[in-house]
Amino acid sequence: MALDKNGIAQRIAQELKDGYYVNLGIGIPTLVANYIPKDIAVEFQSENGVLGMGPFPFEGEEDADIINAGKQTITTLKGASFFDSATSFAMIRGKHVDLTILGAMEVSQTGDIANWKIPGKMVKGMGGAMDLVASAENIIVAMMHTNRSGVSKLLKKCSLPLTGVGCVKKIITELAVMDIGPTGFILRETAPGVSIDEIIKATAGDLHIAEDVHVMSF
Amino acid sequence: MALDKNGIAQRIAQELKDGYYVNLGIGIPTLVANYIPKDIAVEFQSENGVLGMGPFPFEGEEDADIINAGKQTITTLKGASFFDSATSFAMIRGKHVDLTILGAMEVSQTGDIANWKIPGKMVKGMGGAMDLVASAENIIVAMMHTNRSGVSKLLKKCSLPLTGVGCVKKIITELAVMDIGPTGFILRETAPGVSIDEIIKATAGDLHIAEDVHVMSF
Amino acid sequence: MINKTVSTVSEALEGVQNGMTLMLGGFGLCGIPEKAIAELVRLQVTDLTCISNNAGVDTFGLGLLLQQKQVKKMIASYVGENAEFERQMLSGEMEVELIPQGTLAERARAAQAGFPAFYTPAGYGTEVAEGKEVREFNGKMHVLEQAFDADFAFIKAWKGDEAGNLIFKGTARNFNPNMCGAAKITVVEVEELVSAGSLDPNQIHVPGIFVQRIFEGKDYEKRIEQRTVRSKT
Amino acid sequence: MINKTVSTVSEALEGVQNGMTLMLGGFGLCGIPEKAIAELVRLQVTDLTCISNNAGVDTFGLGLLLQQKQVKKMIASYVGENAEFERQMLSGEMEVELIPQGTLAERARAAQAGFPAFYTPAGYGTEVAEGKEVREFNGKMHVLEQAFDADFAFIKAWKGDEAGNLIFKGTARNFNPNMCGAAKITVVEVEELVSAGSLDPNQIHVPGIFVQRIFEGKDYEKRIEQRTVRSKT
Repeated sequence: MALDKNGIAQRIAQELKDGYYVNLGIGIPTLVANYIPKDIAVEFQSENGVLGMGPFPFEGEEDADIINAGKQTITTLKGASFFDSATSFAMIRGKHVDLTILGAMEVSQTGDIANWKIPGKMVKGMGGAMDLVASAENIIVAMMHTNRSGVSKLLKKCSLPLTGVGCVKKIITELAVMDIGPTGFILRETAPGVSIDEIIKATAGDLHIAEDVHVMSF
Repeated sequence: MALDKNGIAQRIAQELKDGYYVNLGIGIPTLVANYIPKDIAVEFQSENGVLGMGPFPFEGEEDADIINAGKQTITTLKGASFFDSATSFAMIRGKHVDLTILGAMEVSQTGDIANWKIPGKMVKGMGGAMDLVASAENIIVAMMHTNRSGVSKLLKKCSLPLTGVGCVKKIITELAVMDIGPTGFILRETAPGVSIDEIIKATAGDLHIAEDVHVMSF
Repeated sequence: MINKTVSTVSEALEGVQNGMTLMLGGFGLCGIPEKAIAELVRLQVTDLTCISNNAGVDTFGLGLLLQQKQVKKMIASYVGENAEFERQMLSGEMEVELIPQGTLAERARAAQAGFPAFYTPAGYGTEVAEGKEVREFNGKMHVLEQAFDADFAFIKAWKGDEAGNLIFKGTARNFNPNMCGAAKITVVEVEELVSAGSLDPNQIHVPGIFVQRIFEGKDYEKRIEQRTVRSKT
Repeated sequence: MINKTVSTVSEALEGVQNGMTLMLGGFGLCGIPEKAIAELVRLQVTDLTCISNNAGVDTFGLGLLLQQKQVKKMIASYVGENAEFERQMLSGEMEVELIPQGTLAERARAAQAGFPAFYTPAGYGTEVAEGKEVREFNGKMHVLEQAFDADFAFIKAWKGDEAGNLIFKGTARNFNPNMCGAAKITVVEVEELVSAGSLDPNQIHVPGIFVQRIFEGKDYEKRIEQRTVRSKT
């Protein structure tokens, strides 16, 4: 059975390593914070200017001056710091942030990503996404394998305006874990109860099956 | 009679305007701080990272962590701030510092300045001088008109390696106040008791006499 | 000490004219110059180009200027929270230039620090790089971006002193420090204006040299865009 | 919280090898990493390229490395206080690259912030611009300067916490914050190491993300180069 959003987040959390500074995008990526392995230390950076983000505040303790990049009220943990936007993107562009997890509308098999604009529709803007994808060494896309109409979001080539070129390293969807290989997507893991055929059908780009493909473990 | 170093500093101090942020170089420029007109507010910036410099500390109150760009122990005044070197040069390069006063080995009649290197001799380095002269809108050179051998330091063209090109606006020496004009130095003021002829003789570059040339007043 | 205080918001905004380019600090509704925006609405200046990370919401922040159709062009990184914005953009009434958030911050900082241009990897291979010089450094492609050139910067700080020294609070800092000194005139509003000498010189976020005018605002609304909380039980 | 503390200076300098490029904070003898320099002397590593605004004096600061002939190349803006330096430079034993002070600061900041290159007016028309691209922006000539590429950055802060967050004191700040995160490994020594949570998150000069290792040094000498005082009478 395909994973739900929390399942995707839970699988992504396995990618966190001790000592990682992590930037979480809006949507599924935000949920990753709920599944940090107990035995590792990670810190969350939000590009609006905070490192060491904690959980949401208790009711009545919210502070309009302390928010994340999703404009949500947050708290900070011990060792946190606040800083200006230029410093925040110095962390990102300077590769001090170890892992970026973000959503996407489309990913191509060469690692291109499109997640900011649908021509003819309202454009919300790229926010920090273009800086994040152009800079991070380690980018994981968290998204549904297909859109609501069942059309694959894993393509040979993106059809939407790009956010970044050749930057995605790994994609984790409700169906699968895939890497970007030299000639297409590489299927590494399948969601419990999801067949390889199902994943092939849902993937419009070239998909290679890794020799050691296996079922995700939680 | 030619001015002494304090006299030069005193005349330069007349160039200060209310609200000016000023960077003072080492040597004669440092003395300018002693002659600030009483009715104006100026703040001194030192490029090692302090704005709002005050006088030297009282004996026993010196702090190794609070120095100026000449590595001298200093104090700070009310409203002072400390900052990093990149921010310090943002103030300079971004033209937030209103006036730079510095010494020179040579100045050319097109406003070139040489003050950091004598080939074949020990080179101390340019420090912040190249940033200062390349950035400041308003640069006054404070120096002796001739070197110890009596050779003019006001030239058609600098012979020493340059610190900056076409940047000097005004030169104040023990003999005269001069501007840089389109075709040479322009003599504006003479030191008390110094003849125009004396200044002409001490100036190797082209020197025009301003119509309203007059004696410096103190 | 050079005193930067002005007593009223109208004094602080003296010289703002139709057609000017304004930078405004803030991220979402956090750390926005509420008083300056209210005064811009009152002044009814039009044809403004606004540089700001976001465009507020319909009833607060820059949205108030949009309601009055005072904005000719918006330069921002994310504008998703504003229906009137969407209408004006889709109808072509307002021009919109969307740029990466880090590029926005650095174009402000470049203006502040006197750098005309810099190379950044952000936006390479996308619409953002169209018409711009691209160049390889260390095997990676970069885009040449230019410093902003604005008439006024409107900044909101937490505390400030008479000399214009500023301290920000929490994430209300955001673009505010980078925009100080990035325009011809920088106007700062603070929640608390203190006398020179009351702030620790070691703990100033923005030295007063980057500020031309400072005033204290009263009764900040500081609206929260997404109130997210945990229950205590 | 990601803990960056190491217990000894030798642990902090693990991995330093002959031929490496090092950045060192400090202006004159103010804010220099005394403990790291002492350990570099003890380690007897050679053929070092040192990036630092100054080169110390004969008996303190980087001068100690020069005495041991450990430095192959010095990149600095001002080196006038050091006789051994002069001897090695004039004899050709040591290579010296002098660069403008603001360019030095910004090449560090560019490395920290992931900018490969930037245009600055400093040095145009001088030896400093020789062999470099020059370009006109807004009617003024600029020089293209590149980010530094160093193996280690040695930083001295006043206070730091376990997470690597730093606070500097007075003008001992100088290049230190700009060099944090500008090398592959940033090593910080502090006068006082405190537990995470004891520093105000609003008052951190350098967030811990830019720091790999932090340790507390004892008995700082903090030598004064030019003791200038007024008499109280």
